[in-house]
Amino acid sequence: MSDPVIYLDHAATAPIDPRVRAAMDESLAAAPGNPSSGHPGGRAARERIEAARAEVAALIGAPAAAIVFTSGATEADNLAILGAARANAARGRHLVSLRTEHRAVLDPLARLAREGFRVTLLTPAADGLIDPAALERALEPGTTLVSVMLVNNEIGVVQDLAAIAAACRRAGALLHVDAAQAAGRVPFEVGALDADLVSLAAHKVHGPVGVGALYVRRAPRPALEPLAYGGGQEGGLRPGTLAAHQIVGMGRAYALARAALHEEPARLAGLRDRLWAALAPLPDVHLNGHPEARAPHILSVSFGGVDGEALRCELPQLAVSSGSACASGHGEPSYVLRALGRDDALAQATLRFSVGRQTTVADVDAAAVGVRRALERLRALAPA
Amino acid sequence: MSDPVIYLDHAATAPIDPRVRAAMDESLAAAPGNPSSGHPGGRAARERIEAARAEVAALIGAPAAAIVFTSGATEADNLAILGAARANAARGRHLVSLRTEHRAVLDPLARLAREGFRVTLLTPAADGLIDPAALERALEPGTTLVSVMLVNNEIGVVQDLAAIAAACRRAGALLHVDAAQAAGRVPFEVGALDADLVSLAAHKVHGPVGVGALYVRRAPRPALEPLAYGGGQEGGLRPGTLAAHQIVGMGRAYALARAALHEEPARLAGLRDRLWAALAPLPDVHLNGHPEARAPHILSVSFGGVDGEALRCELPQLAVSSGSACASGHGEPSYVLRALGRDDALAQATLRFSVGRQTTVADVDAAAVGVRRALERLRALAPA
Amino acid sequence: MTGAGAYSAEVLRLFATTPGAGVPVGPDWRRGEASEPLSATRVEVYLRAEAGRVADCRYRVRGCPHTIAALATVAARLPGSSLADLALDVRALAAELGIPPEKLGRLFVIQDAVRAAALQLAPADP
Amino acid sequence: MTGAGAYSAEVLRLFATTPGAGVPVGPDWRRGEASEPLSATRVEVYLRAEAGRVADCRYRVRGCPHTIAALATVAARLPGSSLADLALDVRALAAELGIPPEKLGRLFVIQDAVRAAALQLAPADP
Ligand SMILES: Cc1ncc(COP(=O)(O)O)c(C=O)c1O
Ligand SMILES: Cc1ncc(COP(=O)(O)O)c(C=O)c1O
Repeated sequence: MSDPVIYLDHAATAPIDPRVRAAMDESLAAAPGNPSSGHPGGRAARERIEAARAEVAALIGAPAAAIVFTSGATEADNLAILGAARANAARGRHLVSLRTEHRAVLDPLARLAREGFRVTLLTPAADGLIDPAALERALEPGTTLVSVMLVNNEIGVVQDLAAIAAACRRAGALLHVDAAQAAGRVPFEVGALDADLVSLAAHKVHGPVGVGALYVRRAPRPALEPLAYGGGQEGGLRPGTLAAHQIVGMGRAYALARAALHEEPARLAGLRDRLWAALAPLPDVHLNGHPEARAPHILSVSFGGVDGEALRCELPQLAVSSGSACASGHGEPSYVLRALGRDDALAQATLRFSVGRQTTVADVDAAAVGVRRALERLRALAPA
Repeated sequence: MSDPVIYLDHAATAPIDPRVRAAMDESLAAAPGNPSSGHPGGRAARERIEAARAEVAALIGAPAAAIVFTSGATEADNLAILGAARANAARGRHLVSLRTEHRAVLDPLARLAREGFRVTLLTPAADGLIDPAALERALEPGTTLVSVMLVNNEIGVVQDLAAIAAACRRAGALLHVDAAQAAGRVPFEVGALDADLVSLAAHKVHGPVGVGALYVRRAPRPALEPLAYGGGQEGGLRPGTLAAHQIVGMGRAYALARAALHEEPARLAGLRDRLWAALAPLPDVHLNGHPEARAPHILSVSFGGVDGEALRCELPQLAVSSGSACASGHGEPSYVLRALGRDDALAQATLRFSVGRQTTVADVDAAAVGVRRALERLRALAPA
Repeated sequence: MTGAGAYSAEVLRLFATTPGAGVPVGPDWRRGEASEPLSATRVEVYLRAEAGRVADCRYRVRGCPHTIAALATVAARLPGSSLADLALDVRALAAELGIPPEKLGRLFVIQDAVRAAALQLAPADP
Repeated sequence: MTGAGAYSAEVLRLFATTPGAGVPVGPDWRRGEASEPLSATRVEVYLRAEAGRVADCRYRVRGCPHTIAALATVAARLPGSSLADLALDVRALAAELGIPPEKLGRLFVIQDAVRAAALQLAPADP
């Protein structure tokens, strides 16, 4: 741990960009004012917020008025799912999603199941992709909401949302897309996506933790029940004094991501492919997820014949996530990998490498060397 | 507006303390890591969060484990009110609060009324104080939750929560206290307060906007239903990646407030009293709220014979709040002042002056001079 | 909670200078007033006429900056108007000064006060 | 998602150095093994005995750092123990190395492998 850490955990949180940090600090240092106040400080805060709203909207091709700021993607997911399901309960009480969604989607769905909704969770193919035809077959007249993420946070696969959206339209169901891992990594426009609700996070793309947004389509506008009440901010959908510095940070992060959208994803994909090229020749190494339909920044690999925890412990200089659990012991192998059919031992010995703006070729090369050495030692230690 | 602004709107938001800002920036600049991650950056973020939790807890005499971080007092109020009412619905469906509470309390109560709860809103006396005996008479066997704020955000009165808590105990009702305006201004300990749930905000005491906390008593622990689901953070009560820099900011702000708790409130009260001493002799000027039972930082004054909007427009160098509305026109006189019996015209011509750490004697003196001149001009312009 | 920023520069100028404000002295002036209790707006208009036309206008007012600016504008423009035809174009005035629709009622208070004063000058139709 | 920080310095040292690891050569060694499918833990223990006591111990292991450290500790301490009385105090070991209760099962895997090897050396009670 005295070695410098190689940070390959951008899908967990991407280090804040110094320019974002500077913009936030500037906002914090500005003349004080609650954005709801009429005096100059308040108005200035409001203006900064509206400028940031426009920048967030621009990255996904949305009108600024369609952006509702939240405290993160978790809240955006909950607002979308709890909000749309409850507000449309008179129309139907059936919801459809995937077993491989993020907890911030699955847990509100589980909550709705306890409220009497019927929830169908589909299992994607072993490559992580859901067949849109299979999804369409799951839709019923009473299906009010479908939630499918654009980029899976563990394995990086990109779903065919155009086909899924078309199926939702035909069935008259709302479509929610968790794009927390997609924004700034995979170019998309809400118009083409044809989604009603899209969740966004700032910190996955070098913005601050603690701020996100929900895109809410304007026309037709999906009915949504707020999670909380009071104050009337964000069109009544999300009350509470708006955190100007946080929103400014998200705006700046999204503006930077947009400016780099034509080179950075390709660069990240290059790093990811280079890393995989170095790991693939090693014995008993398995790529998780579809080999092509994937976001540029995530590479999930399972390693046969070793314990996952030991593997990570052998790599203290490498900040990565694992498909599994932890020294505290109550970890279970990743539910995502299990849903895709990985056996427990392999699921448990999985590393998710995720690259970002500061990642260099030297970083991924060093990571590959480290992993190779760790595998060699641990495999030598293991019974034949 | 070319004059420097005299900021007397700390009850809306208190300018961030430079030391808080520095601590936040330091946290943002630290090695990256999702606090849920096991690598060193993640662990460091978790440690910073736990240190801040201890500091927040210390200000109110709570154990650190009783603090649940939220995105602000609005969310804390909603989690407390929606959460406790829904989780205890089997025990009863009657809730009690005051007409003079913040919207972040009244609006979730209104929501619960739509869900079939019965909500009793009591009207305090004209001085803003609720008679604990009157409150006790409103409690019924089915009353599960009482919500009374410690310091009123518009007029600054401090309720007799010891007596209110005792009444709640006798009736077996949970007590929620919105202490967003109280923390750091009025010394209190949750033990003595004997409340089950206490809402806190960072930005009212020179911390960042967008972070707050709910104190949840440990024993007995009130049942609470979360507002959102996923991720399991904060004991399952509040999911989402924890925003370390925001929480660090709140921790630092609370530590600073605690360090100054024995002098700063008295200094603020001195400023408030000096301002009132300068305004009180002017004709047709009315103090809102009880003259003694009040927080040190808030002074609410109604001015007869002038239009409130014109008064504020005449005072562009003064950043204050008003008991009323705005140039956009759909403002209504403050519901708090109306509940206390102020007529519309007076309620509409009300200024809330609120002082803070940077406020000086020169500030309040200049404010008093400005108000006097403005009153003179506008009253001279008005029909006899 | 809205301060000066919600007003146009022209409204702010008129609010700050209130040209024509005051109570005139002299026998020829006639007074009209009107009010709107909800917003506690009160408008007092003084008119002087010459040859069936408004010769001069003064006023006092308790009201919001928009109301004050609108009244100052009306007072400056009335001279020369025929007493027989004193209709204010309230909507045009609101548009000119950026007065939000919710406040149109306050402009009708101005109109009422002007009419009340004019009535004193030209008591009845011929 | 937990890395090295959750382990004590002693666990990390044993994990990094694995004293006593390896497959011994020689006719006197006996092998025992045990495994636990859920965590895919596998432990292979080699024992050599002299005069009814453990003379030496070697091992191979696939397991988490706690398991590896515990096994290295056991291997270092076994020599001298009577084959007739090879009970490991699993709980004491867990406490010593800071191994969480959820992982106690893995220590029993070690115990089982040691016993299996010991059985080969002292086939039956007299
Ligand atoms: C796909 C996805 N959705 C939602 C979230 C939740 O984001 P946050 O915890 O910042 O609210 C994450 C990140 O953890 C994610 O990867
Ligand atoms: C008494 C009280 N409660 C709750 C709040 C809500 O705080 P926030 O908007 O920061 O969530 C405020 C401040 O606006 C307040 O003064």
